[in-house]
Amino acid sequence: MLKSNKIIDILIGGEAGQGLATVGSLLARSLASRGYEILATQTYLSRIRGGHNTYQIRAGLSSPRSPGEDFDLILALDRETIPLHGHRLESGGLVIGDQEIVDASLAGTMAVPFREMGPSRTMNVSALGVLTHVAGLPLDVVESEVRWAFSKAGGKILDDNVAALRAGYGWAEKQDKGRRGLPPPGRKKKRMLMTGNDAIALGALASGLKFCAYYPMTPATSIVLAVTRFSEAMGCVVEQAEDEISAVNMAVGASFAGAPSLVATSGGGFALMTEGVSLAGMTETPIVIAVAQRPGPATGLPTRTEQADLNLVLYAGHGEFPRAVLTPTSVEECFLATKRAFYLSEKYQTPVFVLTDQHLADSLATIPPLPAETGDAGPATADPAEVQAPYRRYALTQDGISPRLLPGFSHHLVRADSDEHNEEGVIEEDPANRILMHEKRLRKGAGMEQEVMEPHLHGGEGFQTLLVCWGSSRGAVEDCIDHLRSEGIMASSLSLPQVWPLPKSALAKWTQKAEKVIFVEGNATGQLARLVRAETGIESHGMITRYDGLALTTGYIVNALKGMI
Amino acid sequence: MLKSNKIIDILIGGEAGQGLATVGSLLARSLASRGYEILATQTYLSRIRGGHNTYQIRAGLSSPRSPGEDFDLILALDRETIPLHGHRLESGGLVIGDQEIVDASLAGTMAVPFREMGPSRTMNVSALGVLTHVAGLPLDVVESEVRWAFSKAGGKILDDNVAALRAGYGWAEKQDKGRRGLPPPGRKKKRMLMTGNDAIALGALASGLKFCAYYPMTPATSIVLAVTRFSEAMGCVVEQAEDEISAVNMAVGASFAGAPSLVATSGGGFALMTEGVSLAGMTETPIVIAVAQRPGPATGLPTRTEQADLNLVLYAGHGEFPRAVLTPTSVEECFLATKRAFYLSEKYQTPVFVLTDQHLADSLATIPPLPAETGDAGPATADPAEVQAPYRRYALTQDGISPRLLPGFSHHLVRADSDEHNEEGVIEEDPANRILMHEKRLRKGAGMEQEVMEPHLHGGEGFQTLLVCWGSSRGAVEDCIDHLRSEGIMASSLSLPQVWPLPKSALAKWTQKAEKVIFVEGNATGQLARLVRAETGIESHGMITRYDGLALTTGYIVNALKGMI
Amino acid sequence: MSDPETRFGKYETAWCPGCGDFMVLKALKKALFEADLHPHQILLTSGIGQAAKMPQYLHCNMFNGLHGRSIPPAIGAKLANPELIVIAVSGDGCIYGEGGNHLMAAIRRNPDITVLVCNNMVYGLTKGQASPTSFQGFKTKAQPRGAPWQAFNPIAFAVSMECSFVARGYAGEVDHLAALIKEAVSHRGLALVDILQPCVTFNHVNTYRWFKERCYLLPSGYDPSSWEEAMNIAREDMEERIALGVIFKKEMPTFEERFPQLAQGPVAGRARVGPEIASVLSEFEI
Amino acid sequence: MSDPETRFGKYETAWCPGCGDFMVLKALKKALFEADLHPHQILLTSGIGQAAKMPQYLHCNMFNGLHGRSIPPAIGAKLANPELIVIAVSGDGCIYGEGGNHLMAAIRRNPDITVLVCNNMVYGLTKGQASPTSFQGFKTKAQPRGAPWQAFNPIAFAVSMECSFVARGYAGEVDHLAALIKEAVSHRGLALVDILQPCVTFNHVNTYRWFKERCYLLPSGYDPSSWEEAMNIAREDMEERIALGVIFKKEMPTFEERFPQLAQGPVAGRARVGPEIASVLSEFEI
Ligand SMILES: Cc1ncc(C[n+]2csc(CCOP(=O)(O)OP(=O)(O)O)c2C)c(N)n1
Ligand SMILES: Cc1ncc(C[n+]2csc(CCOP(=O)(O)OP(=O)(O)O)c2C)c(N)n1
Ligand code: SF4
Ligand code: SF4
Ligand SMILES: [Mg+2]
Ligand SMILES: [Mg+2]
Repeated sequence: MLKSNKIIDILIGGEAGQGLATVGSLLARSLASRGYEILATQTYLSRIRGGHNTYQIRAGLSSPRSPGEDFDLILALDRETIPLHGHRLESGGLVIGDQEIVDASLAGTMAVPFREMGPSRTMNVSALGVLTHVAGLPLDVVESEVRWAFSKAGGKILDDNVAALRAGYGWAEKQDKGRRGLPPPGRKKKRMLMTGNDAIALGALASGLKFCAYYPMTPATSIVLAVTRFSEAMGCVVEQAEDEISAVNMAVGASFAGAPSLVATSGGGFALMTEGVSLAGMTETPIVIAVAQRPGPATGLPTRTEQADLNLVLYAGHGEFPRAVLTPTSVEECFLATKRAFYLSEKYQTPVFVLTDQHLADSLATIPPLPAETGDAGPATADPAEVQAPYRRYALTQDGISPRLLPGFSHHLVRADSDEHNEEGVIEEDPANRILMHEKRLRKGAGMEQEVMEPHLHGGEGFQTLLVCWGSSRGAVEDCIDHLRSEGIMASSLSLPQVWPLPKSALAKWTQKAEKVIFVEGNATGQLARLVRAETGIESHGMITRYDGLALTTGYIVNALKGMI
Repeated sequence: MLKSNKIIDILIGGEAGQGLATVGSLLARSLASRGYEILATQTYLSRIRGGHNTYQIRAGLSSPRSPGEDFDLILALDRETIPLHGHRLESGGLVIGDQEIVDASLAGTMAVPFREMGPSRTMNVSALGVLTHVAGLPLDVVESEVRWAFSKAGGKILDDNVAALRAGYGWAEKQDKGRRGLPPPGRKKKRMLMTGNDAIALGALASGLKFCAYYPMTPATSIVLAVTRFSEAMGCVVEQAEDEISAVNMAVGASFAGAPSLVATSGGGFALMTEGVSLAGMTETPIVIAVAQRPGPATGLPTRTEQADLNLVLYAGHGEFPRAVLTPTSVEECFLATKRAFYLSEKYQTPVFVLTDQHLADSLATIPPLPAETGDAGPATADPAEVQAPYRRYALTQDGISPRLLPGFSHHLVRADSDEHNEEGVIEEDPANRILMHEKRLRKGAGMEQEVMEPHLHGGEGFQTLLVCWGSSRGAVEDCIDHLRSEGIMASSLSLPQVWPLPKSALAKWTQKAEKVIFVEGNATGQLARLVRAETGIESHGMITRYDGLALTTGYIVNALKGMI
Repeated sequence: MSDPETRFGKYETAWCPGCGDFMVLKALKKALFEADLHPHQILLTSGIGQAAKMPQYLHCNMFNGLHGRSIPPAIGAKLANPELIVIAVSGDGCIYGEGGNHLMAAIRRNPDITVLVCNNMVYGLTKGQASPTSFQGFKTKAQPRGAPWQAFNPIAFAVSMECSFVARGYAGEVDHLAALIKEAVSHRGLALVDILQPCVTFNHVNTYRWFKERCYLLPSGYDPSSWEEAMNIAREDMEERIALGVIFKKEMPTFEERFPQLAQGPVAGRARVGPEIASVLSEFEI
Repeated sequence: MSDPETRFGKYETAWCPGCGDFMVLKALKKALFEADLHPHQILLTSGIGQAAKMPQYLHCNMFNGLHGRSIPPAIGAKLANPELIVIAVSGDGCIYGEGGNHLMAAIRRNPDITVLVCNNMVYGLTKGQASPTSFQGFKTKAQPRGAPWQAFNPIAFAVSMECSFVARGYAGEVDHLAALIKEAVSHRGLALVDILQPCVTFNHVNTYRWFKERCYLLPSGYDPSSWEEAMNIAREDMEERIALGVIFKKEMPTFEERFPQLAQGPVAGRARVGPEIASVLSEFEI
């Protein structure tokens, strides 16, 4: 597979509870603070201890788009790592593990006497020390990350970890296995380091988020944890609800009262929210719903990834009402799409979705600095002084958007109704009124269609094959395009950061230039392909699907394409 | 509009609480027991007293398919009836009302001195007496229905009502307004009289229903009331749950334990069940879910009709799993489709839907006698003696169907899991296993595709225009076809009693013969049209939609077709 | 605006003549009037049911939500804008049935809202099925052998959870009910008022006469701060006697007070994104 | 099959070493063994969470359902086949949080099932958020200022609702817990056993030591039929003392007994459609 020498791929394997994520994130932070661009991804199981998890880092001089599949360095913290991933070592790569796990006599292995380096609870940090040396990182860069990470614990814990780091580094220095490092980075660019879920939280806060309700659910919980971390600074109320039904209904109530609101969940929790989504649609209450997908049905594979809830999100809630579905394609776009979601939901007074998956949610990446814009990013409310009494919450307008007032902020009364209602929000069962109100709401959908996020074309405008994808798989698809083009195959890709309303004209424009249109999706039935056909009549000539719980990768796609083009 | 002289249309209008439904159903029963074929439909409001409701009866020598729109007889029990419906009187028709409501001097009106006929609480039955005479029904036929209806109350109540009936009849006899009756019926055929919801309940009981859980919700509740009525006789346990989530989860548990199970609800309640639907999909537990649609979003118009939850039912539940969606097109087919639903759900061990709407749910019709077949209509379970231990609940098979055992009936252990699992039902997070299990489940969908209920073609095989519809609108569409053909227009219709799996080959076969394919749907966005395009690429050339809360009628469709063909 | 109906309006309703809900509405208007509250200060939330139509008939802010879900939007709105007087009003099926989990959680949270339950011991709007508070054996079309469950005792439940304010009123005693509601609304913390409300159409057991024969007012010396006393009252057999009044009261910090975010006033309507965003983002710089 | 592990199996688990769930599992096997029950007679239902994995590790019929929904399938299965010994087992978040409404309704119904709650006072599987039983002020990543709610007292709640059998066990007292579970399973009616279960990973407040310092066994003379006594025990401040044992017991008809349909045995697996269908259909003839 295409891999430049300006990229290094590192895999760490181990059990939950062994400090795998600690080593991984410290290494990722160190690489990033040294000036490399990184992308780190995780696979883990639905348990707190034991099992086999991985932490992968790709680092390079330019931003990695998708995780690696073959590794320059493999750190085995458990006995399963080598049997499971050993064959994915690059030639010239290095396997590092405790001397009881790896065979010291083999070339390309480092059998480390971890026991001699300190207590077993700091073994992971000793391993980090070894990696630090082998990956060609300066010890002080990593040491300052370790100090930062353990500063809160302080005292002996801090000292022990620093000592363990140094012991690992010192031991590795003495071996003659060489270093697998990257060329030194150029002048350090300003960067931020965050996960997809962090970026959603920040996008929400930067949009004036004032209320967030949730019920914990992997892989969405960390969105809320990030919001919580800054909630007091940003004046945002966060509440863990008794269940998802309450979460969404609380958020609708808070938004009605004037607080831009977010809920975050995954498939099963979202299923419970669907009646509430319909309520937001009917009462015309803005709300942003972040759905981080994991494989279903039911509990499914709670910690793995899939893109199989597109249909659910598109059609959730009974009855017909307008919505938008944003599907960010990168960590950075998680921020942008979330801002967009708040903009749309407040403007059109309707539910808007940010649909991601575990793969993107947990992806840690370096990204360009996000803009710290201040201002009135929230709802456009009308000026109460200019509104005639009685205030008509659901005034019929040409674009379907009724001037909004907040209850309690003026003498006007704001009346919202889940029944079909008249302009003043009072229940009304008359068929003629129904038509007016139903069409008014649906007109807002037509408005949103005028301002969809455009798809990303990659590979250039000259192509025979067009790969179409959405959400988190963009990186792998674009790396695949680069690989194909390097082999002389004229392929490009179109990645959709918004699937509803569908960017119809862009789809029509690009697909008609293609001899073959192939959809790439992390589900079994090709949900985007069906949506595109339903909406535009555009046919696909092939489908690459994945539904084993793992993310789409460049290698997987290249493989699947064999025989198709 | 096409209307033969072998048909009579009667409309009764009044407030809730005035005994409108009593008069209506007694008249309907009387007409049916006299040997006419009838179809009676209702519109009502979301309140117990007051408001304006209607009860419509179409009776004839052959079975009416859809309700009338112009009336031979209008009975006004309130002051709103005449302003609202007076213009829909056929020429030669008759308006009947209290002398304080109707103007006695007008031709075609009967101003009745109801106050003189008895206490006000029997006024409705006096009105029935008047109707009895005018509609040309023998008094004794109606009187025996009245006696039957009030037999439980007995005593003075019974006597008062019989007296009121006779008083009304006697008074009408003395007027010289003529009678609007039908030709006498021929030899009386064996008939049953029931609503769509009754037919669903009977279909379930005839399929061996043993457990039913629900939370009350209009217009689905009467399914459960009918089941309840016969539950002891049929050995079926019925329980009103604390909420819809519990209802569906109880039913899944009961079905797992070996009781064929039903839940019944409407859009908002169904939205709450969607996580449970996914659970049934994952655990491969048979369950039949009756969804009687009403207009949304949210509470919407709780007592009116719509066909806007097709998308919801098609895609409800997170993750991908097989399902079937039956959409009966008549009262009789409610029975057949429900039987089919149990057959499919037990055979394929997956959730199956019976999707109707308020219009069909409340339609009261005469139908040919339903077969009282006895036998083992329930689940095909394996013979425990022939199953090897350990029993593999999710054994991988070619058709995806694993032999099913019931817990507690043998020494085999039955283990069902909402997590992804191995063949024995134990949680398993391995990607390779995931692929096997996911594909196994999806294969069952392929099986169901081989045995879909075929669409009904009406109007003959030679046509230029094809109207495509689903569910309750069939009657109106077919009457429309007859009307068009009577005017020399070559149109036929295709009505789908099952929309998922979609009857692709029938759709392809008939649509390709048409110059124009027009979808007729009781929603705003054309949900079936989109489904058909997504699945088959078949384009529609037009759409007739209705979303004002009322049922599609022949007149509405004929009107909408103007300019289209 | 010198009387409740002028201030809070008079609407046509969709209730049956004689329904207890009329009297609850009257008491509610009276209570709000006497508490010197004005329409724009008040937010009524409700679920779906006959009682849940109440906000439709009262001139104030309204959020008429989903069946079973009157409380979550009330809490959401209160957290967004603690200056609103928030009152959730719905039926027994709505609050004790479909929405039971929200009531449980709300009592534990103790937001400063009022919850009015029009308890007619039946599902009215859906035509008379048994509700959680229907007596065991109560016969309906759906329960021809009678409700198979123990009736829910909301007072004992709320007192056992140390709900901040627990009261019982009766639609037939409008003035007493109005006083109760007024006290509930002024109380700081979650105030639950279970209101016995005859349903003349579907409940022919618990009728006006039935209530009249059993209801009594708690004596003026009654001390609602005693948990044991309150529990004794709560556990009186309703077939025998039914106490009306404030049964239990406990002062506690409100939920909103626990959020420093709310110390400077409502988050609703606040200037949206302040300069703090820069320092938040800077935490992610590397 | 002369010991619990031979009869009910020994599986590898996904729990943390030292987790209280191991001891609950041990006690459960022992109880079932001593009650002379065999795997095929038993149905364990569960929700989702660490405790909810329990049925995965016990050789018997299993229905591992959705988070919060261990009780409804248990009731459904029991109504379909009352001969099954049905036990729902799940965590505090699952049964008192997401599933609170089902517990409320189940207590009122009184089906003959056992509900075991592994109460670690925290959400384990989702990595340590506060649960309904977390003490007010309990700090987590999600609640950095501490849980803002009053802790849920499941014992007081259940006793106030006159739940047929209410007990509290402790994972650290396996034999006592096994005896409790055995008694709960043999009890006719809904038996709730709240099991204090240390979570060594996410709950560093309510530790083995913490429980050990506070737990005491109810004296042998204790009479669980006294509601007042039970309520006194239920209301003891857990920071001070925590009673273990059967706290309340009340004999009542079970839910299943109220269904004449079940008099001739399970409806599950019964010959499907009998000749009765003809007379049912004939009611619609006209
Ligand atoms: C999710 C959902 N389930 C069911 C319904 C149907 N429904 C409307 S009102 C109601 C019960 C009303 O009973 P209660 O809350 O006691 O109010 P009442 O009418 O007696 O005042 C039900 C079940 C609904 N609207 N939404
Ligand atoms: C509908 C739904 N919401 C949320 C989750 C995520 N979830 C899984 S387990 C759990 C909490 C577990 O806590 P508890 O029930 O106390 O069990 P424990 O892990 O502590 O034993 C949650 C929130 C889910 N699986 N489904
Ligand atoms: S049905 Fe009962 S609760 Fe509803 S309005 Fe009529 S009397 Fe009141
Ligand atoms: S996280 Fe806690 S409850 Fe879960 S297995 Fe570990 S110790 Fe047990
Ligand atoms: Mg009620
Ligand atoms: Mg727990």
